Amino acid sequence: MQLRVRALESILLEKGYVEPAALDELIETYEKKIGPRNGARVVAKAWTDPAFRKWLFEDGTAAVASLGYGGRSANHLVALENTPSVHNMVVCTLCSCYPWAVLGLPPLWYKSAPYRSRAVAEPRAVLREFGVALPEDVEIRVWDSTAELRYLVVPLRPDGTDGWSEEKLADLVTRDSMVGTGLPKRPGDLAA
Amino acid sequence: MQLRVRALESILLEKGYVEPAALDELIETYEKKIGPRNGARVVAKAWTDPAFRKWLFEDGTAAVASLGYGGRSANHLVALENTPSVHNMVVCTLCSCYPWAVLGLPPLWYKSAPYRSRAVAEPRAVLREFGVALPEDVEIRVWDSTAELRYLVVPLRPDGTDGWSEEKLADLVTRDSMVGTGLPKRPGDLAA
Amino acid sequence: MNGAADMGGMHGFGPVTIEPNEPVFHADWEKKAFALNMAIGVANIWNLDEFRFARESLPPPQYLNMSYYGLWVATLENMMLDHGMTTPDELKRGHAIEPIKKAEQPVNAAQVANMIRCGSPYDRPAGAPAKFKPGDKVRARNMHPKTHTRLPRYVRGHTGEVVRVVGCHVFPDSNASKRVEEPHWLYTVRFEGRELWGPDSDPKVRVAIEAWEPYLEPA
Amino acid sequence: MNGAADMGGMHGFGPVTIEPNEPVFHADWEKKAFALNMAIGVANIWNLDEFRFARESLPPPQYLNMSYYGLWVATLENMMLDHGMTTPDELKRGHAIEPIKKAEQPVNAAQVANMIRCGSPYDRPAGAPAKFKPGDKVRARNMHPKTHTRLPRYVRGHTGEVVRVVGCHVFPDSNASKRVEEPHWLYTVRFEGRELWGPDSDPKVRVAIEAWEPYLEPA
Repeated sequence: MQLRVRALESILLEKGYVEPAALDELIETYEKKIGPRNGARVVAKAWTDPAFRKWLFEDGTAAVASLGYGGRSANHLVALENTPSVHNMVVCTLCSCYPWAVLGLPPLWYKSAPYRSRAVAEPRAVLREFGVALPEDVEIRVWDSTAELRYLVVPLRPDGTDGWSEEKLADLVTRDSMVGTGLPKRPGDLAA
Repeated sequence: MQLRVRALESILLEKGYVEPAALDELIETYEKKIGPRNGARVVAKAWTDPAFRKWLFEDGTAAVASLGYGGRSANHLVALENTPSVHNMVVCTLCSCYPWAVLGLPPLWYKSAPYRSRAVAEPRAVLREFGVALPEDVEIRVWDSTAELRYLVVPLRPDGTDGWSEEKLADLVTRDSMVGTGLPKRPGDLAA
Repeated sequence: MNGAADMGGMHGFGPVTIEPNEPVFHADWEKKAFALNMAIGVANIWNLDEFRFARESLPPPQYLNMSYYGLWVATLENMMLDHGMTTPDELKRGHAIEPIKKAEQPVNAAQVANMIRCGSPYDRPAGAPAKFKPGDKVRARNMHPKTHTRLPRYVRGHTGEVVRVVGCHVFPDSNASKRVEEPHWLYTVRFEGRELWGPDSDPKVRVAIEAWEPYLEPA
Repeated sequence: MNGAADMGGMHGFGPVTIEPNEPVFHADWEKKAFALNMAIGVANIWNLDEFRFARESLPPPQYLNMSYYGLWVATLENMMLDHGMTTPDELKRGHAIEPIKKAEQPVNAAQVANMIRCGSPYDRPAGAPAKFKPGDKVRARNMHPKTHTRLPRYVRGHTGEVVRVVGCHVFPDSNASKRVEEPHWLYTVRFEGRELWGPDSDPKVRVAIEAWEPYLEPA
């Protein structure tokens, strides 16, 4: 595969389709700059700022843009609200659609056949494999990203975080908790 | 694969699960003794003997047994009658069920993903790949062998064969014409 | 199960490749793979439905990349491992490893010849009258068991017509998962092509499957 | 198309494998595969839906056996071949072969940065009012185009409820096969798990998809 990619790169550069700096820009951006920390900041703000929270669920794209996130893979962003009785979980059964602007590039499992095939049919079993055991009476809402909408799950704010700063709260927000395959860390997890 | 099969054979023989002669019997039978010639004899008889033809469509298993064919993969044999307005075609989308007793073991294409996936959804296009161009108004009936019934297509008797013996007629009956992916040879084809 | 084997209606596999004057087997190992599987079948350590389930349970990437007899080989290995008839070590070494636990009685040529001659009928006495009759409209249930089933995905939820009451036959779903025959009435059910594939599809196509009574509901 | 990519509801792929502390890329070639595809996307020689269609058109045995970025590489090769941007010979040699037909203008870093910052919205002005509103019961059509579609097989024929009128969006089916945006109203449609997977499935599961108006009919 390495050789095949090198061939493609050589041909595209030699023929003048792309400039090397364009490639560097892409790699640098998605490897270093854009990642789940963006989404964590959105979630933490939604946990602390009721007006922002309301805006986020009404118009996710605009609310998230106000924090400086958006563009590629988040032109149509929808935030999903977890409640004590509803858990949201995101998948793209057809390919690998994922809200890059707030979560970065998706992990392998998100793009894998086991996740894509099973998330829509037996999400509770999949969640158990992620170590998430939801009570049977919690409804699971699975969102299959078949269009250019991108979903961000806003998990429940953990107990014991009263008065925490946004910054500190953001440390609790894991990538998986924003895809819906995990829960946020608890205050005790941070110490560890 | 050769090594893996040799391993299985050695282990099964060494542990006394099977005798070598049992393997020889199987290979000899299906490589040499049972093949589409059996089915061709059935079809030729159905073309010439109206009582047999009637019996064949009423109770395929019994009628075929009367010619000495049956047993494995033909305990429940159903003959399908092609007419000028109906063409029958057999597939096993789930695996490779096939009427061994009258046709022998199936060819590769019958067991292949292209045939299994497409025969039920676009049989006319599949037939064209076999060189069979049916008029658009001919109904195609596809039979997906999901149980232990096995199907034998009885194609239309070619024109220009009046007075032919069963033996000679059988030479016109190809394997594919009994699966429904072909038509019988015509008298002119035999000379060639 | 909704495995790779259930491929009716899928796209992307390309044209049908037809080999002129195809031999019965393409290599000696294919003969042996065929014969070993058939012979051990006679020993009745597992039934045909269990074997089919094991085969379709191969992960799709593997199932779709193996040759036909390659699938038989992989399945036989798995079955023998599952039934304690061999070990990964033995398969690697290619021989039985001492101490050898012998089979009670080897399958012999006469048994095999008998199996070929007689087959194994799947019809059984009925415990109840058939629920449907020819002409009845039925709907294939929308079911997605992870276990073995012979109801292909492409008919599920669709409405067809009973064209033949076949008889009362061994129920593969039970035979594969519980080794219990649990016979049920079996029907040939015919579907209009357009019912299965939508209004744009060929109007002169009909597709028939065999369906056991538990696969069907009145439509 | 009913390709290998449309895998919702399939069995047999095994458990989800989670890699702790997973890096963004697992090898340098992955970075390049990603960056080349993204950069060339900016040149707009093909659109995203054409790229997706090319990817899902890889034969299932191949699709299911390649790594994620491996699929991107194979698809990029195919697209470049299809568009006359390279030849099998060049791919083999790993270099452009004289005489070189130069691209009009190379994609540069500023264009890429702009694409990342701005993305590409898919909403378009509507030419007609939306046919459905939240609360409407709709059925996903039973359609099986061989061309690109974003209506997964597992919802086809099933009834759900419109929960959101998203807007009027570029229609991927047309954008992929004709390079025509042909915008249609887009809806979020929610299905009960039991409607999709049968009465034995989890009663507390609901699955939502986005569906363009041509995918839906009133139920």
